Amino acid sequence: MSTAESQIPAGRPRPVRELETATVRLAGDSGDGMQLVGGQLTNTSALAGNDVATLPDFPAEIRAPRGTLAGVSGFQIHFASRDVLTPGDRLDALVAMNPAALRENLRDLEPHGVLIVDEDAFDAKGLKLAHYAENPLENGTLDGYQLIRAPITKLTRAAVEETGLGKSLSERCRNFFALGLVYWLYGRDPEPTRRFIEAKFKNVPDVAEANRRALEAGWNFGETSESVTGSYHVPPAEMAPGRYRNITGNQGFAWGLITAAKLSGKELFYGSYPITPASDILHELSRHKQFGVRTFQAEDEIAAMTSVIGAAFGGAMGVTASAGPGIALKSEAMGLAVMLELPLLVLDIQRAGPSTGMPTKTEQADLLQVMFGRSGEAPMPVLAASTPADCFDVIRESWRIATAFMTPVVVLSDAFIATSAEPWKIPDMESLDPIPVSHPGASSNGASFMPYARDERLVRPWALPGTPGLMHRVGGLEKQDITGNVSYDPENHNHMVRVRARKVENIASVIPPQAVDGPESGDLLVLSWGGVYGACASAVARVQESGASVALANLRHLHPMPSNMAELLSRYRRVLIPELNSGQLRMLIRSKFLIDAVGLNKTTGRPFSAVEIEERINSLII
Amino acid sequence: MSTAESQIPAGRPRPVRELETATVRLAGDSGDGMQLVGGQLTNTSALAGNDVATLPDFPAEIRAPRGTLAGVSGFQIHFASRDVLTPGDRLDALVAMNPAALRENLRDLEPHGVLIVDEDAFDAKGLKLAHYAENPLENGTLDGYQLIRAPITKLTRAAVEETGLGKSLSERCRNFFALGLVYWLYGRDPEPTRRFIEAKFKNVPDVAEANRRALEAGWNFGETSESVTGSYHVPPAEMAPGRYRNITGNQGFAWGLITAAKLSGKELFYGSYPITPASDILHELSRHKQFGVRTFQAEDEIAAMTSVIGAAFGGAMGVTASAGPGIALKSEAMGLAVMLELPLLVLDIQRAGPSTGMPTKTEQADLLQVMFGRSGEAPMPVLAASTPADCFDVIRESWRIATAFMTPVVVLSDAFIATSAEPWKIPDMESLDPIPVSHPGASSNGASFMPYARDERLVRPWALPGTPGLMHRVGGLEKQDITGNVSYDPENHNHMVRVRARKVENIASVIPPQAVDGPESGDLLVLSWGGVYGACASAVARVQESGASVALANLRHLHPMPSNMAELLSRYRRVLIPELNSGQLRMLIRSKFLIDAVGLNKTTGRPFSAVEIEERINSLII
Amino acid sequence: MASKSGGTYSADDFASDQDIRWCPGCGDYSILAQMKKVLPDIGVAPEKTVFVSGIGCSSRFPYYLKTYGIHGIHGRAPAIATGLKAARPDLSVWVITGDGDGLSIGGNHLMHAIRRNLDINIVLFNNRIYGLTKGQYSPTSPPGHITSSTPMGSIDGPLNPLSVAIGSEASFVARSVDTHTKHLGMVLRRAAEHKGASFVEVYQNCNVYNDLAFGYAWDRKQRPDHVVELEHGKPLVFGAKGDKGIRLKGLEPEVVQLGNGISESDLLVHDEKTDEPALAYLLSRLRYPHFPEPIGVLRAVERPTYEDLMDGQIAEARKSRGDGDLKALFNAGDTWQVS
Amino acid sequence: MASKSGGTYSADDFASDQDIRWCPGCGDYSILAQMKKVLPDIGVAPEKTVFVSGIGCSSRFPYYLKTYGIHGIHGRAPAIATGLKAARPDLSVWVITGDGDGLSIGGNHLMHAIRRNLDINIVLFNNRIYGLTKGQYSPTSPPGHITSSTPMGSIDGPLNPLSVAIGSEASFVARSVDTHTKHLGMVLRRAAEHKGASFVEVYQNCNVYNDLAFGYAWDRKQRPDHVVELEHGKPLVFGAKGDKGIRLKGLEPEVVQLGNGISESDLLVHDEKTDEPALAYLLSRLRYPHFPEPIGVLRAVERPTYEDLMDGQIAEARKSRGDGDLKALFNAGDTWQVS
Ligand SMILES: Cc1ncc(C[n+]2csc(CCOP(=O)(O)OP(=O)(O)O)c2C)c(N)n1
Ligand SMILES: Cc1ncc(C[n+]2csc(CCOP(=O)(O)OP(=O)(O)O)c2C)c(N)n1
Ligand code: SF4
Ligand code: SF4
Ligand SMILES: [Mg+2]
Ligand SMILES: [Mg+2]
Repeated sequence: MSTAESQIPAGRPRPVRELETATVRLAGDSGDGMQLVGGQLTNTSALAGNDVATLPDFPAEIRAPRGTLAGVSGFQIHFASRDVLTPGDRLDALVAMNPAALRENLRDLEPHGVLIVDEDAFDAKGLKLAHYAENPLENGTLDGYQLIRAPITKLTRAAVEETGLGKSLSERCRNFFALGLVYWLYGRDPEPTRRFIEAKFKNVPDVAEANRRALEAGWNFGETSESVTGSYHVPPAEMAPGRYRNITGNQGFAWGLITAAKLSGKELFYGSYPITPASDILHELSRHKQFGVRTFQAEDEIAAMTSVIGAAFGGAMGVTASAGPGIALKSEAMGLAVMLELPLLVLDIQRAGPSTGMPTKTEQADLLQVMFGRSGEAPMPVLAASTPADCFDVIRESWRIATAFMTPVVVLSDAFIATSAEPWKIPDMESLDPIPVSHPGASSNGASFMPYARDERLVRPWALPGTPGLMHRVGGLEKQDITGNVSYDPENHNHMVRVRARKVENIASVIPPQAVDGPESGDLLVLSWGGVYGACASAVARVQESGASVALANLRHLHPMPSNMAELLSRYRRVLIPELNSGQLRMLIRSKFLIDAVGLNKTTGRPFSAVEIEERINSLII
Repeated sequence: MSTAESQIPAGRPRPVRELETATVRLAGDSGDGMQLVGGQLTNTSALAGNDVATLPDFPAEIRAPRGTLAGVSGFQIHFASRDVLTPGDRLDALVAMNPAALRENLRDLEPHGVLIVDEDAFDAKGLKLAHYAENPLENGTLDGYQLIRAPITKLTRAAVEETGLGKSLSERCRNFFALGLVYWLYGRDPEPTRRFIEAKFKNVPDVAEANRRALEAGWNFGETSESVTGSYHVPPAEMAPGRYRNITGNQGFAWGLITAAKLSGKELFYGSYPITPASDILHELSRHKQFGVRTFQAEDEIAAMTSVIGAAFGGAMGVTASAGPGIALKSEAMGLAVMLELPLLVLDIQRAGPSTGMPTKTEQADLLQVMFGRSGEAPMPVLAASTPADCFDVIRESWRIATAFMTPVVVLSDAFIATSAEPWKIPDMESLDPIPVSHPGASSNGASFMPYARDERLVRPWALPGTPGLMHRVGGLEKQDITGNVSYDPENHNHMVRVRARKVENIASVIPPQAVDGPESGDLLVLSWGGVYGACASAVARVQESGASVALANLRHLHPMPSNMAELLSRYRRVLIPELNSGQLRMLIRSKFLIDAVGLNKTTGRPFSAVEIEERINSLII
Repeated sequence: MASKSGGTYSADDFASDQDIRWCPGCGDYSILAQMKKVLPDIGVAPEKTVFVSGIGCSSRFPYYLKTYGIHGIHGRAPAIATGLKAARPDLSVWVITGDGDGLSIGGNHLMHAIRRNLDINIVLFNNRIYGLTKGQYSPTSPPGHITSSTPMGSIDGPLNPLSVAIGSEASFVARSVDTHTKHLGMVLRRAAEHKGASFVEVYQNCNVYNDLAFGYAWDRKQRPDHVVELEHGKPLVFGAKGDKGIRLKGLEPEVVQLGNGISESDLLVHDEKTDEPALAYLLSRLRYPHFPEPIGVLRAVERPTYEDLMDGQIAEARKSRGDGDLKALFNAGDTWQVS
Repeated sequence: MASKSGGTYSADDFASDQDIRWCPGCGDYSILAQMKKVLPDIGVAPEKTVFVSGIGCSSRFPYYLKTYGIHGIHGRAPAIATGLKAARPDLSVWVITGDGDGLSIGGNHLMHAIRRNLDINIVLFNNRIYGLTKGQYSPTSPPGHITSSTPMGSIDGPLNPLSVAIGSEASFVARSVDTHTKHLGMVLRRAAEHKGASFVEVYQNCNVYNDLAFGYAWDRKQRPDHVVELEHGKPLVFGAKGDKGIRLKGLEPEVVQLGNGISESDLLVHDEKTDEPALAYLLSRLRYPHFPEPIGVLRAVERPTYEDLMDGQIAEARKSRGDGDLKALFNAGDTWQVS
């Protein structure tokens, strides 16, 4: 096939501006394939050595009619020559494939920002669907921006004409035209995307050819069109040496599970019921059966949870995942898991609630549900992942805790980190500690086995069916200490309630003390957890540059908390807890430590921007 | 038939000791009918003008083999000439129908207390089943008590012989023999029990006759046996004038629901799935269809909860009830109810958990579950009943809140108050305020109806199917303010999350300020909720008599809390929160008010005794 | 079905103002169109009609009708409808569900609503896929079906919605096809007219995640040879030329060519009303490609509805005990006076 | 059924040390006794056997067997067993459930476990009542049944466990009676031997809350006239004198007196192995008092088990892609080196 050199004209000189960072959003109809080309821009930017963070933003699960506001799908990417922690606050460049996309996204574009539109899409119908009384391309609304009017539809059709594709199929290539133009604008190498196109459409060569041509046509338009006044260069970022790839949070969970299973010598049993935004974990795992992964699409979340309990009793690494509504359904069975004291993982990919809420939008409002959403006193450890790459790591730590303490563990993620991507330094297996798991061996001395005898950490043995002499029955009724027989003895129950709680508290003795980033003591501690970490870290970094005495602690262990928390919190005049909820961690911190922690809370279904955090910090330290 | 006079010999004089209060426990095998005669003793004591409180204590749902420790069933009653708030701490008299009953209950008997045993039951088999190496009646174990060895089995058989009942049926009358003896001991009139026997066994006259004879034989044994050294008299208590009856908590709930439905002009739809200890509410309601009560035994708790949502949408008074495990299953649907903003009640009769736990035992460990056990931010009002009679009242208040604020409401009870009985002053309907409920009327002006338009309290209208012009759709997806249409708008979601929370907070404006019993300020405030109230009140009364500056606040409104709470709590040096859990209300109070409230916590499946509370209070004020 | 209100309505009277959010070409559109056509014929006022659904593409249905509606939670529509109908027997209640909503998470509620025989109309849109969550296999997906959650093919034995309904003691069971508009309209009308729980399976094309899953029935050219339209009292004849039929050999159905010796009188004759549903069950087992698949009403028998029996007990209680009187209730049994 | 361990065991090898908590006279005792008798014959080692149950009197069963066991939560036993069997195909897994546990709250899991056809043995103790919660009606209680929750009689149309199982595509369906010990033992053995999901309904007497609900089958005197014992390939003959039989008129079964013209050759002949379960379904509809109720194996056909298909896909994946290699997984697709 043709190479970049031969196809793309050298072109006349154009000013190339050097930037430290750029934030670009590709927006169009959900049918326009914005997520696809967004992924490509992410890859090539990473390959160019930038650090990147992305924010896919698609409409609710269901497809809306073409061209409507409800149907707008966006993909935002932030790439820079320095450490990137968020998908970016304001846009340096926006691509709007139709009027609806323009209306929905223009508000986020910086003044004088680059605005690329497909002018062909701004016809009467398109304008009407976007509720535009008059054409914004004509009435001066866009004067404040570097407007690039590209006849994307026409030029794409022309470019792919020779491939003989039908009209509608040709128009499906518009996204690659737009991508080509963006590539020119930021000096990206189109080669990897050419390879991608080839691989993806290998069964439909004409479609592959068409997309390739569209990509080049877009590039050429940038090269030649007068309306494109120049291009940009974002130099590579400083990153730790090693081999990198992009990873999303859900991918991190899936790969983390496969890795943890291997490190613990266990077979992974994943029982789950599809739900946005957790389904992709099931999809990813089901593709890797060569690892012995057993994926079970259950009839509902209750079956998913209880199947995992059965698998765990059988000795497998039992894992389930869902979003808030599904976790609610699992809660009774989670209580059984607490009673049985079996190791297993429950992953909660939080989404905007309550109830069905806004299924594709992000939120952190399940923390109290996973802490307390069970009948009786049923303590469970809770951990939270903070970034897509962290999703990979937190799984190993969670499984280590589950097996070391014979307890179900909840791991929290959210729609934002689950679906967004960042560069991930590929670990070499040698660097990953094994996860030791042991089971009592066969017993022949006839003495009956004591399934609820405990070691000094209060942990009971994990005896597996198939082991002679260890036959035992477990169940949800209160059980006698040590023997595990059903018991209604008042003192025994009182004892067992406390033992189950103390066992979970004991986990604090093996987790690292909470670290802080910034001064050891000072005016303000920002306490972050989960997906808000990135925005908090950027904000804290900025105010630190301006000399403020502000530190950041990112809490991975929500229950039990690291043993130094009380002491740590006492070292700062104030504590700020930004959360995408109404103050759930704040309420735990206040009751545990009796400090008047303040919150920054929003529930818009969107992540925090660094600026929002920064403003709140400043309001507290001045 | 024979009357008391003719049958029961006047008897030779015996010392009659006057007592202010007495606590008696009838214990036997679950097959021995202890609960039945316990109920009779409760009634006759109440009829004699005593104040009473009871504590039925039966084994886990399932029947254990006769004579075993697991099969022991007990019924405790505390009657007094003064205000009675608990079923009593230590026993003044114990009836043990077999060795197992003796072993399980002796520990609670006061030194020198009266101990009645059926000596016939202390045979080799019975002793073995109770794990008695030797016969406690013989080996001096019981020297410290007033032992009354009654050959209950033999004497009962003899007494009923003439009725020609078979051996096993005759022995079924042993419980009435024991009751007769207790009646003699406390000078109770057997007449009401005779009437009861007649009514209950009217279809089996010989059985009725046999039980009547057994009752009298018991009485006669007291009258004549040398081993019975005397009897007791507990004078009537001071009670507000009026007509009284005994009521259990579950009966209070059931009758409260029928009453609230009537007062609000609604039809009661009760959808529930059987579970201990909530089932009796379903049983009771299903007996009163003449009130238009619609009881639906659902296929599971999820169906029960969602059926109630359907009924509420249809305009009925929708109510469901369960215990902890069932409430966990309802949690997803409770989230939907929050989103739909429909008035309905969810009753949680708490039992010992986690998981299946100890189904017949009491606990208060579902508070945090009902507060937070839903996905997303899903606030629901929570109220708790404190005594059996209070169960009747709290329902009206809860339904008033539900309808006035268009919100689902959780009402907490527990196995203790649900199954125990106390005298209840029968209200006259005129004294009960109506519960006004309004629905928007038909609209013909074609303007589309706004189901989520709100009044100044943020309450939306309750428009009923069948009303022309008000057709609208509700659902679990986030909805646009006012129109109720599906909306993914970020600011709208942020707004709606806050509106739903503020609406629930607004309830605080209509509930009475928290009252205290005792000094307006002082050393210690005891903060009680639910079933612990009785023990707390007795304990506080005692320490108050000894002049301590201790007050009691019994919190009925757990969410939102009365508006004066902060100020009230600040008036005491310390706050003690006794709970049958690991400190659930305490954690809410600490986080809300940042005060170092201390707890008294146990999870034995049994209620607190006043002494336990009193000791803790003393440890805090000295 | 709730009592007719006498008023006469047009399809537009049942159209809501919400813009529709299904993919272009989705079979849901034509089911919606037929429903709007049929509702006026049924003659129940829009305000007396309630559509209840779960979660799924299909479950968006209620938003598009100008009646009362509940877009519930996943799988629970039959239970929501049970409470609504039991509390408000005067309403005409429809349940809209999907093969995932109704047979996966909601299978138990479906079974119990059917056996209780409330007078509700349950329409299950079967597209053999989870549409809303972007294409995982469903309980009706064929074995080996390759989807996002089964890249090597589904290993679950599928359920047959009609067999499940019959196994749940359904009093009305029917099937139709989204594109077979006239027939679909007829079936929906029959379902509405039936007093009792009506279960209707509609073959619905998900052109995005499972296109032509029922192509043989969806495509009007193939349909005649792969579908047999049931009519009460009529022999089972099918085929473009109406020259094929179904004959019973003992309990074994077989396809026969009419002519040379074989006449319609040899064919299995349909009967909606047998006491025992053996025939309906047997028909539900006829599957493509070996047999033409039956559409139309497989079974329609009368038995008392749940809400009528409930009303009956309430009436009986009032008759025998008089209207509920709280004073009497509170004072029953042992009471005592304190003065 | 899991592979035989070769060892030979006695009933005592399967008896646990827990004292039994059922009411004296409960039918559960005799089912337990038969199970202990049968387990040694099956020849699976106690440590290779797992009993999984839900909640109910019946669900206490696992405590009384010296095998591995899970006393789960209400209704979820089939799902727990699914995870256990899918993760550990080498184990012999039994599910013990009741008419409430298995058909009320757990109906959906039961249906899906059956259609997935895991090689597990499901035994449903049907006493037509909720025993453990003290006697509310269950989904199998007859209409009008008076219980603590239905003082005026149940208004729900009951479910037929066998029809539900067949409607859920069961590969093995059988029925027996607690007191018919030999027969019960035979049926349990057949269930264990079947490779696939075996569903067994056992009529179990709750002498406390629903005594003699199945008296006609429970009482050895009445049994012969009200029960027909199915045998593969044999005509349906019953009656104390073996002089009655079941004949088919079209799809309508009828009871006939043998003799004067009617011989066994006229009778319906049982076949466990028909491709389509029409016969099994029809048999499941024979109900007292009009018909003798069939006991024994109604249906036993082979189809691939869920766990075998799962193992197959894993093996195939390993064959085509090689054993899972994390390095390869992580480095697939676009990667870049930072040095
Ligand atoms: C409790 C819960 N679990 C899972 C989901 C995710 N979910 C929504 S719809 C659906 C399946 C829909 O399939 P189907 O009923 O066939 O409807 P279709 O979209 O195909 O019309 C799932 C799994 C949810 N919304 N709620
Ligand atoms: C989630 C939940 N809901 C309800 C219950 C109460 N419950 C325990 S067993 C049971 C019914 C048992 O009936 P069945 O399965 O027929 O067993 P049986 O006692 O008759 O053998 C119920 C409703 C429970 N334990 N858990
Ligand atoms: S995904 Fe399928 S079922 Fe859903 S709207 Fe689109 S085409 Fe219809
Ligand atoms: S209640 Fe019935 S089923 Fe339960 S143990 Fe007693 S007799 Fe058996
Ligand atoms: Mg579907
Ligand atoms: Mg039962």
